[in-house]
Amino acid sequence: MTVFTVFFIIFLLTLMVITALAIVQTKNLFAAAMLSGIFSLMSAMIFFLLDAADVALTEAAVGAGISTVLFLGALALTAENERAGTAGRAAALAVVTVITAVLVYATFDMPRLGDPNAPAQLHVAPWYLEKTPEYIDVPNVVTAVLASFRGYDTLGETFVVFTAGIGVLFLLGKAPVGQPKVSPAMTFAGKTGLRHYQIPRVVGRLLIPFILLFALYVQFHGDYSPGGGFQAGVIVAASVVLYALLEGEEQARQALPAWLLRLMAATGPLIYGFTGVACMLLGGNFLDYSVLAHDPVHGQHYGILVIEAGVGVTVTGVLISIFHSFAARGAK
Amino acid sequence: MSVEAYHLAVLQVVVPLLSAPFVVLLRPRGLAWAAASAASAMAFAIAVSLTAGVLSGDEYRYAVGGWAAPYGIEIRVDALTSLLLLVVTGASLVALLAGRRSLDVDIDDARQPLFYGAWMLALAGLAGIVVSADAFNIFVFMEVSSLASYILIAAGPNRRALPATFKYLVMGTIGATFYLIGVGLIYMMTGTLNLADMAQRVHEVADQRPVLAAAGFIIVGLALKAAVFPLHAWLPNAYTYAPHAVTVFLAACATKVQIYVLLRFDFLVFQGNLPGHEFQFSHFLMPLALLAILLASGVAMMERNLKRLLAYSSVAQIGYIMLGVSLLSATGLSAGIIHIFNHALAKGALFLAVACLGMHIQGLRLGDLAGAAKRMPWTMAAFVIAGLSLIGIPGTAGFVSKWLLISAALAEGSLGIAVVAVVLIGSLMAVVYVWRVVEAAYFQSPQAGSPEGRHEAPPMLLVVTWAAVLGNVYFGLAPGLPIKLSQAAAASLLQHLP
Amino acid sequence: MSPEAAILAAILLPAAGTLGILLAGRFSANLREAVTLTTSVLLAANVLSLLPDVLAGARPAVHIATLVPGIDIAFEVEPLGMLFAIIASGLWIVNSLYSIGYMRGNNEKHQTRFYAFFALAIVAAIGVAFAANLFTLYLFYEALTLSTYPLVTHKGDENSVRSARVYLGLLLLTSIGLFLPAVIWTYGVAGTGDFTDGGILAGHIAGPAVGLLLGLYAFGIGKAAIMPVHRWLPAAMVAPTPVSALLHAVAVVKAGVFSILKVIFYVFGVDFLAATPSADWLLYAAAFTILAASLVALRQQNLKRLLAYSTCSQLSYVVLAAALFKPLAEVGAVLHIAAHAFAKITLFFAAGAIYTASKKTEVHQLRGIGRRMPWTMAAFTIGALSMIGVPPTGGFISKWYLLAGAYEADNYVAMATVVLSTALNAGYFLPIIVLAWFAREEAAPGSVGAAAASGVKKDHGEAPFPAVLALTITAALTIAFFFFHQPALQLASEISMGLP
Amino acid sequence: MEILELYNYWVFAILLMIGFYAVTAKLNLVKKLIGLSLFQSAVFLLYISMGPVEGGTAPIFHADVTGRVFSNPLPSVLILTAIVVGISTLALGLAIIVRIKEAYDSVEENEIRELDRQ
Amino acid sequence: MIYYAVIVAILVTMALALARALIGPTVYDRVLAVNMLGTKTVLLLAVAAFFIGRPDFLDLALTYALINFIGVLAVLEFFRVRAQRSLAEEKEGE
Amino acid sequence: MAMVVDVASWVLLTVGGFFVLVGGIGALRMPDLYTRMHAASVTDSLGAMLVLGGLVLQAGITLETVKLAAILIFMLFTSPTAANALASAALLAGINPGLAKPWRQEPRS
Repeated sequence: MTVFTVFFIIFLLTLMVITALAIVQTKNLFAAAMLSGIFSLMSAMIFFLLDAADVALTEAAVGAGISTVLFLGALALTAENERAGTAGRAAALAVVTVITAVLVYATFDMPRLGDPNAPAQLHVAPWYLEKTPEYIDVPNVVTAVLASFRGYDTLGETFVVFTAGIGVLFLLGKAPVGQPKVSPAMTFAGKTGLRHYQIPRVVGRLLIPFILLFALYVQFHGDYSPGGGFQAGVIVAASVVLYALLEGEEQARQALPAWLLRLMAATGPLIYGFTGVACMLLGGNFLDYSVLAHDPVHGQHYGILVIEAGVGVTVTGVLISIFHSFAARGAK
Repeated sequence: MSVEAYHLAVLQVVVPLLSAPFVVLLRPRGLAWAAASAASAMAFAIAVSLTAGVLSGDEYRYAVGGWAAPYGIEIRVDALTSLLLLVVTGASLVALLAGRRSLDVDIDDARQPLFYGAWMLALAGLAGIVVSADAFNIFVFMEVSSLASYILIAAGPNRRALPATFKYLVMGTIGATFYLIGVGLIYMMTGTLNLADMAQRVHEVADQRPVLAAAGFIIVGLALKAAVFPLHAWLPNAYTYAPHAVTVFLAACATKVQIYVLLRFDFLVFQGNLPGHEFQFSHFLMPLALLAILLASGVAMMERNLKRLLAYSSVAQIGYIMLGVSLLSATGLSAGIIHIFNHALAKGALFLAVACLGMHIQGLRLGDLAGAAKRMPWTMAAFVIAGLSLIGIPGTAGFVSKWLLISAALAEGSLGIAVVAVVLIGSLMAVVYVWRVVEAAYFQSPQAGSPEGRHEAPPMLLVVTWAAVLGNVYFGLAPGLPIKLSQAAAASLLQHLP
Repeated sequence: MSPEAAILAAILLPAAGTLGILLAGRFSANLREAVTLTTSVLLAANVLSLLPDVLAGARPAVHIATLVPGIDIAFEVEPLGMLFAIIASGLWIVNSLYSIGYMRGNNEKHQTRFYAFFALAIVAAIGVAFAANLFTLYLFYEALTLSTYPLVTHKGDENSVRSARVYLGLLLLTSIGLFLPAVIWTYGVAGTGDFTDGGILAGHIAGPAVGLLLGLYAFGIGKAAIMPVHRWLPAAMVAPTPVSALLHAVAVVKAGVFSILKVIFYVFGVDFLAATPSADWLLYAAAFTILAASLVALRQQNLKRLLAYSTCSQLSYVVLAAALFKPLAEVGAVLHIAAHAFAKITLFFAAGAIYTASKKTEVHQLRGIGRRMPWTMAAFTIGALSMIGVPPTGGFISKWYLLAGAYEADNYVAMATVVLSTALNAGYFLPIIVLAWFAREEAAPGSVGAAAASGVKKDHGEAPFPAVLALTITAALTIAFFFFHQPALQLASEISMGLP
Repeated sequence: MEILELYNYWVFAILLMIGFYAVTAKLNLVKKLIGLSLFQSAVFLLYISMGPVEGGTAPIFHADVTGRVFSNPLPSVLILTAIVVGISTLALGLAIIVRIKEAYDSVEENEIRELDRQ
Repeated sequence: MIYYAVIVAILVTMALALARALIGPTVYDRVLAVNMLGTKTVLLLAVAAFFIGRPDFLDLALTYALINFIGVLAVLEFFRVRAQRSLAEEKEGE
Repeated sequence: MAMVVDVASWVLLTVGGFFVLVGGIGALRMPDLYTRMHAASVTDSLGAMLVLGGLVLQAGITLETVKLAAILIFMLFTSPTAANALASAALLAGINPGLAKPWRQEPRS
């Protein structure tokens, strides 16, 4: 956290603010989607510099990969340009100024960036850094806290993803009423896909296996380096999106049929949940992995491994089924 | 005496949570509903046994993952928690049992497993919020329940359900993010996320400004989620266009859980530590509550659509709860808390009656209800009794909370008189908007086209509606349980005040 | 049958009666009528069985449930409650008899619903009579309002719905708006709401607050029809006559006045009120109501509305007597409840009989009706005389004690009011009697067309036999009360003796 | 120099308000959702800027970083969950917008309100 | 110390690319800008990993390289569809 | 010896940085889409090779070098493909390169 890094961050923060203003100003929704991709790219960079590698990886994967694809999927089915302008501008600005005043008023007493004896650094954080090698013995403390110390949060997070999955399936499951307003020609990843783009198909076919391999690496290497179930899931989903783009949505459907995706989306959270229940059956509290094996530390390793797998399966299943719902919506 | 490793506390959340993926995988017709009802019944049984435990004096504390309090996430069940759990699981069970036929109409078979899965997630989310004693964990489960509620509401038959859900999604997310900012600011100043731990460490903080800002953000965020008066814009449309069974479930408990979080946060963490915060809290919330009662009831009186009328009445009733809470006295707080229970009963029964009406009458405008009493006598009788409970006629649950609220207000001296006046005007307005419906149903002659003869709602729906109505009367005459729980809760929340 | 069991029976019997009527109604009208009559007779017997104990000074009580420590549902029979219960249950028998005749005579629809809600209203009335504390009183007071609402809207036409809206709106407005805060204020201040001799508020509350609390009670109990909250009474006249007869002459309005007496005797305490100057306004409000209502009654053409306003003024007699805070006046008040009940129910029966027989409702149509309906008009005359307070009728007794009480309190305003209102009573009753007996039926052709147009039957005989029978019984009771008012007097003196 | 330390929080405030303005003032539903995701990513910035410690490094133990001061892992954990919540809400919101487009053939709030009023 | 120059260079390039993204008359300019920013981020991540002394964080750069490629292709597919649709509408127009 | 490696990597990095910068300026100043793409993508590959080469020198023979190599290979594959796909999409969309126009109509002075 040298002085140069501080300048580095301030420069990037300024770029972010400019991008944010541009996003709100631009009328073309596609441009807004692309700019929000850039926005999350820069925030990933900043998180990386603020010593939050896991978050940077997640933000990069989600920001550039999934949210861009989601926005494009939605824009393909709805209008691309913003027709209406703004309404109630004065009221919104008034509220905005009030809240900003409150926030700035509060910032003056906040601890400085990187101040070692800020309260946040003193109470719970050092305990985690100190006790992780002893109890869980996993190099990546963030994964340890995420999976074991606050495993209950991550269980909730997995179910949030699961809810989003069944939500999109529920909303876009029903065939559109009457004549679909979306003309079939507007398919997002139509039957043809980028078929007649020869070069991207060749490169794509070459790369997809590596991407999947890398995803598995991120999944099971989460204990040692930034990574984990969620990031791996996103990368797998991104590779399937690439496959669908290149080979066309139908082939992607045959590769991973809808029922399999629904099964994955459902079994992921069950894997996570039943690991917790298994801990209860073996005498520990819910999600207390130390009872899973004779030696508590091994138990923690098994526990973390299994629940990360659960998260990975859930995220993969959910994201791909979401993508298929959006893509199929256009094709019908 | 707190029983550490008593698994019931965490099972309360885990059972509905893990039942959701199962329900989603159940293909055959009707099985999804059956599994959901079974899981909901189990959750209700757990809630009842937890309440029994709490009544016999012990308070459950459960460290999830085996890690002690400030480091791991802790689950805590005390009097206030068990009251809320009863309301949440009870409402879900009743709505599910009653709603089978009406939901079959709204949702096609292929998507029913998804719908019931979302229902179980909403139940699990709400239960998760209520039992959790960790600030960030509350946020996670708040999101689980909110996302699931968006799905449930978007399942409404009418196309207007979609914009209503979108508005709810946007405002709900802003509320949750405000709450997240508040928790972030507190974490920045105290270094912990556990509520009890936070309560001890807040007054050690040298500079109070961020903590005050955090209090502001949390109160506004939760007020937005709980549809407290000025921030209630999403509630009327969301409840009106959601399927009937969903309205029964959400109207009874969704906003109440957010009020619960507001109470737990403000009374435990902020009021003890920030000097004079309790006055800020009551001076900020009481006028809003009074306005809520007057304006929302006023709008309800003018409203033509039956469900929107009851939705606005919910906003007014939330005003009563906040009024009771902002009186800052033991009786006031217990009045507010018990009204959470009583309003869930009254409003649940009313919306169940609306569900019965919905089965045979197209459109729920007052004009369509003309002569409904001749065709559906039992349903309208249930509606009248539930309406009386909403008004607060003695012998019904609503009266008990009105009684406690007025006696708490009277103890406040001169200010109390104004509060009592508003409460009574509110009840009289309730008389008007309930009686408008009764007169339409009983005395106006049905339009020409409507079919003759008597055909009641499906038996299961009617039986559950009448069970809810009799529950209203029972807790009106023998409110021992809720009163005991609410007084214990009020005592525990007010430990810090002199 | 122990007194406690008797009290419970008194409450449960009419409730069982309601269910019985509903079931019987499915089979046949006669069975339903039989069930009504038997229930009313059993209830009256049950209530009377309690009389000896109460006269002996015992106060049987039974405790039902405790909502919150300090607030519970409990019953206790004390002399005032006893008297009111006897009147209500006794006259229920006569009224059932009468309504059989009336309903059959006018072949009204939904009779089962009518009798069922009637019995329910009696349950509420008995509940009010035997209430042991303010909360139970309030509980049954509201139940009475709600159970009589369907009776008022019995016809279901637009006119009855609109007036029922006034009826319910005003009663709920006053009960929720004023009575409930008063009750809660009392519980808050005195810590309990139980009715105890000598009152519970003494020492807990002083100065203007007493007047304010008394005001909340006086105007909160809308059923006592003190101006300006009396408007629901004329509006309720749209109901069928048996309803107006029992409810608005006996049960509903009497419950209102009865509650006010209970509040004055057992919550404030008579001597506590006598001592505080801020409570004197009640007397003037009552006096004003008496005079104003009588003046309005003078100009009424519709017979039932005339009787309604007369009830308004008569009720305020009781309130006036109570507001004198003197033992003798208390006795007068209690007796007046009984006397007015018998007289007014007779008058309403007569009005109903006239309507059944001849569909006549306006005073000017009653020319020479005496010859056609001798029994009805005789009873009407007796009732009217009792209202005025002429010696052979019960009315005289209560007015006598009233005047004695006023004299004892040497309150000239009260005495003047009583005398003046007696004159006014005479003013609006005597012309009817003269018109009915001495005027000749108009032979002029003009009126025939008008009369025929309004469905008025020219050559009609007496009303149906059960109605006439009920009429004569109540008329006899009015006269009998003059001679055998001993038990009532003892009950009344028991109440006032109870007060120091 | 000390002012620059607080720059993170001010950018948080500015981004928060840009997002809030977009959500409240813009009529296009997709633009509202973009504003909402901006609003949420501002909060991520608030949490993460609590994390780093002067001279500390990422809390992942590695051979050549033993013995150094480590930054706080907790904000990272919380924000990992918050990102997931953000993307889930976004996905659900977009699905609702697609359904609204099919039901109303418009994604502008004022037009939808107009269509509902008839 | 040796990374200052390259980091500043990449940052300035990113600023320029952002300017192009904002100005970008046609949509394809924006796509180009995004692609540029993507590749520059990969480089910046790699250099920053070495700069803050944690070379084991290169996975981040690798992930980003993959995701960026997919993002750009998704955008291009979106435009191919849009172009096809405008062609189809013109045919219907005649 | 370490000094030489550092100096060499610094040189590589700075030259790489220079080329990246040139690409950036080119993207901004070029008149037409295709020329901008040319500027950006060409310098992109060269800049990446130089910068990553500099980093390889810094990392020496460790796992990082393998990762750097993987990144380099991957970038060499994807960015030209992306540029190609972008160009063909733009052509399909009807943006034709401004061949006809001379570079700049300078008034003959």
